[in-house]
Amino acid sequence: MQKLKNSEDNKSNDKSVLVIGGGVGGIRSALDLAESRRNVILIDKSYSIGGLMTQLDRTFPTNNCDLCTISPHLSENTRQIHLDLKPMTQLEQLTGETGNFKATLVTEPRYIDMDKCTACGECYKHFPEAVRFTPGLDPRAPTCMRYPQATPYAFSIDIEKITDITALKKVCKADAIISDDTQKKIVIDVASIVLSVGAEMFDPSVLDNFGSGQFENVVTGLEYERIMSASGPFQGDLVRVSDKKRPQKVAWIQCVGSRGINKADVPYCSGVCCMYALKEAMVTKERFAESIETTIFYMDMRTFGKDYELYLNRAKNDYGIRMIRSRPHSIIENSKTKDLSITYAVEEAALQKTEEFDMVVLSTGFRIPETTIDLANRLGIELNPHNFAKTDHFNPVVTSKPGIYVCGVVESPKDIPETMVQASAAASMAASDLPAIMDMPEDENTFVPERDVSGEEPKIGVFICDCGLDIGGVVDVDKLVEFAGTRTDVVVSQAVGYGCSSDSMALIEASIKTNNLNRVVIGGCSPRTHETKFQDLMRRAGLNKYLVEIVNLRDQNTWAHMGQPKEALDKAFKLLGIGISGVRKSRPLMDQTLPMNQNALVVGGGVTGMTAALQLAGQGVKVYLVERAPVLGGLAKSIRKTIEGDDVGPFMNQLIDDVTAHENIQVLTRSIIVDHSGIPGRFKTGIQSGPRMNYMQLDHGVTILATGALQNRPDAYGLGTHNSIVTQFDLDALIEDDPEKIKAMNQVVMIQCVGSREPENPNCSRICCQTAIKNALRIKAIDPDIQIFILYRDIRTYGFQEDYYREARNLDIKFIKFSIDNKPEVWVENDRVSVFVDDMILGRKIQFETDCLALSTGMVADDETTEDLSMMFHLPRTLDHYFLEDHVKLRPVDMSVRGFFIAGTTHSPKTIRESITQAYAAAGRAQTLLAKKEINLGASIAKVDGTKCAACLICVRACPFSIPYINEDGYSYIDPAKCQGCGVCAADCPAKAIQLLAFEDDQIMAKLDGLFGGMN
Amino acid sequence: MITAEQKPLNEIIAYISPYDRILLVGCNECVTVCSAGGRKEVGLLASALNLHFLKQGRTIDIKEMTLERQCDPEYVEELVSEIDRADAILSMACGCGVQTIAERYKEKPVFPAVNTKFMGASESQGVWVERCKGCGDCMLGITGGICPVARCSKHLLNGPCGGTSNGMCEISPDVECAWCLIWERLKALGMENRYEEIMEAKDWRPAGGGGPRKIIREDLSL
Amino acid sequence: MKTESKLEKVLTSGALAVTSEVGPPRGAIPEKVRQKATLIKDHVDAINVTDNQTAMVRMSSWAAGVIIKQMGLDPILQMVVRDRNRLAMQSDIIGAYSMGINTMMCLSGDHVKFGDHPMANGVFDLDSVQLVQTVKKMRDEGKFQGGAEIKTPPKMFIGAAANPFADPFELRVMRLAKKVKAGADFIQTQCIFNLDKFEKYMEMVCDRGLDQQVHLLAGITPMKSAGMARYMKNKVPGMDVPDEVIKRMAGVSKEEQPEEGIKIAIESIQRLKEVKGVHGFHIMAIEWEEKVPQIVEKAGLFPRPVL
Amino acid sequence: MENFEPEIVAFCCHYCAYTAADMAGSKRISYPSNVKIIRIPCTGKVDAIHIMKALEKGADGVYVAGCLEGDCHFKNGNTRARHRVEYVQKYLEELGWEPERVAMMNMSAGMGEFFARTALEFTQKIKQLGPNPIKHMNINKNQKAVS
Amino acid sequence: MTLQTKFSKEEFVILAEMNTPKGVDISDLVTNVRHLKSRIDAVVIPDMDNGVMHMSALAGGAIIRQQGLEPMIHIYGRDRNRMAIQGDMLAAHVLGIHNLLVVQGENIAHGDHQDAKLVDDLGELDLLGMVHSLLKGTDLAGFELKGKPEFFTGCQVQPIRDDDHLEEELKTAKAKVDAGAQYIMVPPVFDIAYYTQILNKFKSLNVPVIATVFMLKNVGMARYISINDPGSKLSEALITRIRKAKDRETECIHIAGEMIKELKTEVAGIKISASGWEDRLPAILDCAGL
Repeated sequence: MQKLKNSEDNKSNDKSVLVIGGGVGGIRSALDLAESRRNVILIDKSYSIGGLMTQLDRTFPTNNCDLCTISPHLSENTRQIHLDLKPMTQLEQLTGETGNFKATLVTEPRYIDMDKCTACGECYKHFPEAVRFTPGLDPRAPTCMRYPQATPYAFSIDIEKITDITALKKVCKADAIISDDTQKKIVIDVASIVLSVGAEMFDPSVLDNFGSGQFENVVTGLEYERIMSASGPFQGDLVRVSDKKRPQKVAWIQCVGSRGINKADVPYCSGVCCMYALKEAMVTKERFAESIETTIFYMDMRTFGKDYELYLNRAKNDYGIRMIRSRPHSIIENSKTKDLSITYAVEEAALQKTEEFDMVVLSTGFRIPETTIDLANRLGIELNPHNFAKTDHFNPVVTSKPGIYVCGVVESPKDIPETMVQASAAASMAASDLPAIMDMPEDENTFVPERDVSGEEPKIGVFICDCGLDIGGVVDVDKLVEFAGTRTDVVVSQAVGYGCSSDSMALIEASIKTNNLNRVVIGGCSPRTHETKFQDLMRRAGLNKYLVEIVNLRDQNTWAHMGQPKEALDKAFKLLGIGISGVRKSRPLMDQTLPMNQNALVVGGGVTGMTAALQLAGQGVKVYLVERAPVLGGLAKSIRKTIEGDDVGPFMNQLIDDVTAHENIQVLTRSIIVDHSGIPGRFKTGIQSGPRMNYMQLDHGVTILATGALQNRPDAYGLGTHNSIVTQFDLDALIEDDPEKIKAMNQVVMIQCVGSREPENPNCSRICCQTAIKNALRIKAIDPDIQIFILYRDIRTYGFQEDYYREARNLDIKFIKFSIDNKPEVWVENDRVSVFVDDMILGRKIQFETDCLALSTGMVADDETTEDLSMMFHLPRTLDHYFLEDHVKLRPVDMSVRGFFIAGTTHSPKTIRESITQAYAAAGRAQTLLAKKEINLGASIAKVDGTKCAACLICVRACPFSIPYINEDGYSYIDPAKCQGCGVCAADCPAKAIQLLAFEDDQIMAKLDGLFGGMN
Repeated sequence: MITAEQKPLNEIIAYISPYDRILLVGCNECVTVCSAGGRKEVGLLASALNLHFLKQGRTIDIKEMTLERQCDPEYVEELVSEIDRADAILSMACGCGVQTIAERYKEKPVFPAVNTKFMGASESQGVWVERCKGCGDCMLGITGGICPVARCSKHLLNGPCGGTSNGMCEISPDVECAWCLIWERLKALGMENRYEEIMEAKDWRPAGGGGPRKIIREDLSL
Repeated sequence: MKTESKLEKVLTSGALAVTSEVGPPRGAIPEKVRQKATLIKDHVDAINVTDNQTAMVRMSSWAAGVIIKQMGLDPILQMVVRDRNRLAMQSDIIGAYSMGINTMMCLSGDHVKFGDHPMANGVFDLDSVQLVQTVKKMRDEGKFQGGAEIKTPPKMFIGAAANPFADPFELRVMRLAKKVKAGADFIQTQCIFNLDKFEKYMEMVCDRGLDQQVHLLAGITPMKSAGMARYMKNKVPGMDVPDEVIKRMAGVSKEEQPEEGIKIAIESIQRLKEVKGVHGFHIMAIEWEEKVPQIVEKAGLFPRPVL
Repeated sequence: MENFEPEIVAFCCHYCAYTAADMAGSKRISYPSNVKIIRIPCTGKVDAIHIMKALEKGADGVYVAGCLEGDCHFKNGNTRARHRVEYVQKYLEELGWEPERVAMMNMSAGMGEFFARTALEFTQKIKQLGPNPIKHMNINKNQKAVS
Repeated sequence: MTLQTKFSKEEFVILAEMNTPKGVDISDLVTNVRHLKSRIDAVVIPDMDNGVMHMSALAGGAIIRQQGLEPMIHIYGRDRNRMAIQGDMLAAHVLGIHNLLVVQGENIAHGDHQDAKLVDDLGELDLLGMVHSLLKGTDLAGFELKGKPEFFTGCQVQPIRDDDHLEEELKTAKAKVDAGAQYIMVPPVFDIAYYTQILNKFKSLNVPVIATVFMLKNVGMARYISINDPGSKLSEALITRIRKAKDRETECIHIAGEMIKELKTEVAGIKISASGWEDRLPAILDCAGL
């Protein structure tokens, strides 16, 4: 069983980074640090890590649990050397200062030896009340058993509840019970700290109007997730708590406990509830019944993230989810039926309406618990008025105390992608308190030597995951096991639960050893995500990692055919047949490696690109910063102030100075990228620069894309026809440069969503609401008598921006809602600008004669540039021409081509602060690659059999990379270090003298045989 | 190299239909290089024949083999172990290979699976062009390295006919006029005057006009 | 005088010679030959008899030539190297000469691809230059190409073709020189439409003194329509029809186009008469033989000298 | 033939089509289970022989799915694959088989819906064409092997 | 045949610009030259182009000569004084480099040695005068040379900003011709009609005019030029054409090829500047039908 190192044998005196909190953010930070070969200690007060996300059922946009996709990117080797996980551990005291902290950690007794426990469940069976590991029963428990939530995969004993310790010891076959386990206290040296403790979800039972905790069928969003989850209380069946019947009418009430002024309310917006409500409503219809009526009561629909608006449109148009803009006051339960009635105001008709629902979900937001406030005190960091960590205005992961960084919800309410970005950013910042990455020594290999299996008859072991219900819920895993067992050469066939969980992995490893297996088939999810993990397993078991075949039973079978279990089962048989037959022909192979180029190319010299460049340069990385404009600065140069009131100019000037002066950064302005080649870790990019377009080629190992976006200037509302009609960008400058002109105004009108959330540009520009409010507040500061009207569709002041929204309303700035079907009209007559809008509440058209019409136009992607670059770099883009990251939730900074990272507004619209965060994150992610001294090219390369080769030159001509040549012996030679492994030559070779390793013809034929029963 | 091209499948099928066990023999020389009869094409043809006969409800046994060179008896000898198990031999080699096999295994019918085309060179990937007619009396030395016998549609030896336009032959705008090429080359070499010498009527005996040709190297013969 | 050829006589006299041609029929119809020959008999000095023109099978040229000879006219035997090897060609030459044919043209011939037997094997045992050489050797040395002696050698007046317009242009004069060197007594050129280019060609011919060594008959073809002009330009290999000519043809109504074509032919002859080195005209009125007299007359080449 | 469920082999490149298939799964987009994917690094690796052998072994239809034209991870593997598929189609035509039994498709990694749609369309097409003409032979052969 | 004779015979001359390496690895340069050997008439070697330090043009020229092609090297006064330049010129002659192009040294503010000291001892006209003097057998100080060098020397026109600037450049060019420039190299323009107009003006100076064909590589580069060099008349249509193309690189090669085709009848020669993409020059020439 793979074990994480205990601190006792953590011999290194090297400074570590302490990550507090093992939720997704903490895990991401820890993994980033470990992957860039920094020592990291991850502590969590719970007995296993995973945090809040593990309680969610499915997440946007693919509506599946993706947490498991985090793990495979870290090889076991790295994990063992650099990552030290301490569950049930808390920070007691912190002394010292950045670079030289001394942290006192206290680990509570587990009463279980984690090295021995196999999580067999015997203890739980006999002493259920005493075991803190309770999968699948408590609806509130984090019970998703997928890695790494169930890390470490071991039980924990609540000693106070145990009466007969000897009896307990007896039932434990593994002899893992430590009855005299005690609290342990250690003091460690850490250079820096990442605080990632998240927050709690608000408990609405303190409110008396919604009946939470009182009415059985009123649940919180998180409880609803648990109900729908396969590992939840009803095994993934959506039923009412009261009568276990499928609800037919479900309502969501948004902003419960948030954006309020009442006693138990918090004023800020939690930022995530709109999306999760939409997701829950959609999943309800998708998984349970199309006919279930779903209604969301909301104040503003805040789908401000990347492609979130499309999600909203999908919910409305494709799923028919009803949205009602209203804040219901209370819920009344019918005591007999347990149905729930909601009374709400109908906006258009200005009347009250009552409607009955089977279930009501309260969308609650985040709260900082007392324990976090305590922890902050112990750490010595300041909190903001809402008790979230107070952070730097231009760098949200930096706290008031040097050396302590934050990420995730403890910084401010946010969703998973933003948490992931901050986690990588915090890791990157924390690493800068350690010695530079370029000076780090090589890691040693901890794998056991490989067993030579040549000459052995195939002995195949088949292991099949049920992946919770994802596989086992659709097909009968036992039947698969039975089927596989009948195939030739299969000596072991068994089901392994979650195959990627550490106990299953240990079980497989043990089986390989005891049964002397030499080939392994894993039936589970996609090899794209899990092949590395199982290859590591093979290496630990002493087998070559190419002797394993992953059969994609989940992504390409049970997920796709969940409605047709019979067909899925038949297909599963066939797929296993393919895999077993294929693995029989597999051979041990050696990976090829090349030295890594440790330079970085940063494309775009705006605030994002400069920040990323500086961060990498600080780590000793040579950075080429390429900018097409004559000067650095980008879009941020045209912004004067942030909503927090900070001056952007001086900040930018400082940044530009730092970048220009840095010895590791070569700034290339007036430069255009013209060509690109190479492989991750060894890229070659051609640029032309200067007035005469001088050509040069840059060698680099990683690329950060920070090309930004453009100010949107759509042809709308008379923009460009009258000098009183301006964009918010223009207004921002005007306020700063000519306050007298502002003073002369009487009335200012702003229109939101101009050129955004429209069919031609369907997404939300994210920044416009806060920009409008920022400018409005500044105008009010110049002259409080100026009347300001903001015409909007939804106000999306997420997080603490809500404070400014409230302030604006307090200052009598008027907000008037309009709908997309009934947009305001703008007239210019006699040099006067008039705006007409239908006031929904008043139910009539109103007119403003305005001195300044400010259009919130937001930004649009730089289509021409992203298109050019996407073609050269072979990177995907979104429909609205932003770059598309590898995984919208879990890998928001990585691109689909390894070695490419993305940050700033070329990813999606965002504020300067958010761009900076992502810049740090990109720099951090880039370091995970740059930390390697060599790149692994894999073993899939073309190999020539000289005796068969006719030296026909067909491969020489066919190779897209011009690698093969005819050697002195008169046959084709393919340099393994250069071969990219496409296999074109192998397919074209008329003498069949070339084979692509790992995809040899006999293997492909064997797979076909396996499919068609030629060999069983 | 000798170039070849696979025969239409119908023709091949007609040849081998009467037999149940076929020995399908490729050659690792010229026909491999021109992708007509190497290991890969042998595999493809075998597969195609299987598809055909299986569709008809027949299973035939096709044994695939590829020899280093089918035009050398020693290599052809390698078939000896398989020959008894075959009713007929299908050869993917050039005519020389087919005949070498036919000569060695007189008791078995041998059929060609390719049409032997010409002596050619590869112009680019997948394109082969005729370059030599094997006339036995090479005149490339005086035609700037471009052969009018092989490359002029009329084998003209004294210059282009009147049908040349834009440097292309009258038979097709895709065929270069050999004489235009020769002329350009001679000019480039400063050998324009070569052109004016009349090339006398060619002696076609070395080209095969005198019956099947043979080369005998006394010093090498045993 | 090398031969008894009437054409040789006309040319030696210094008069501008006029020849035209008759394509033998695709069938055993001797009347057809006679008919065609009759149309032009008074207006030309000799009549080319084509040899499986455009690679289509026709009555053999020497047979048709004999028919014409029997009419008391002077045929020019065309012989292409495409269809016969050196044996057949030499035997046909002796045969033709024995039937009174004393003038011949040595040609390459259109490729079989264009004809009605594209599957035929083009022989090309000799090329046209070598055929000229062979005929000359037969006549002057009394030897067959292989070296054997000929009893009573055929005294042929030897002609060859030249296309001043095919590529490469610079090679055209050299090729002519080669044919002259091989023994050509007269040359008939491809149809001339691009007079400027032809004049340039003739300048080069004269520069090399070839006009002193060979009689060159300029090829003239009257066009029936603009469509034909375009066809010749685009489809017939080695043909140079300038756009102005097409424009001029297309500039008149369809009915007037044949007349315009004849006008152009006449004007061409009139212009080329003045060109140094042009010793006559070869009028190729393809399937339009009836217009030859009109052209000859209007071009001032009538009456033909009587020798 | 109404209940004919064709067996279809799809050679999918790792970078695009295979990922698209995963994407279809993760979005729970259903497509016919008849399609069985064999993963290859690039469609340029797919040899005409692989396609022929798949048919020979009993596939009712075979398709090769690679990246969008111009987007091949290995420059032009997908265009080469297209030529090979066309070559096999010609071969099949000569044999009197329906060339539509084999096909080339192009998609990007994100086109999960498209993957599902093409899988469905191809399956429907093969259903129209009916079983692989030699399939009954295989069954016979197997039966023979058993007896 | 030398470049000069080709011009005098009015043959269309094709020049390709190739930079020397920044370093001593000349393999790319040599490979590119070999591929082009039979297809171009001379290779133009810029010297520290864009103010970026490279191997000197003199050495580059010598390498080209070794490869059997004719070199043409840039000379300018930014980095060397009259002693150094004259010395280099004599060396050039001896190394077989007989074609010179007098250029204005690029502003080093855009280069990679921005703190270098500017020499600027001789301007363009002075350089032409210097060459003239060397040809006559005397150096700039009036001393007699032992053996006279032979050069075919031309001058360069700066990128044209607008019509006024055109007139100014025309005047300058005339002065250069008067000072001994034997040909004129005109900067790239992407609008053929407009280019023809410019070329005609320069043709009136009665020396061979060489047009420059600058290879675009993608939309970004085209956009950059259209914004920063309005005088190049790079049209929106051209940018759209590249954007719409299925294969942008091939399209760019076609564009360059077409430019050459159209310029062929207008000028005595062209210089192709592929800046780093010299390996694509054969394809460009194919497209130009050369």
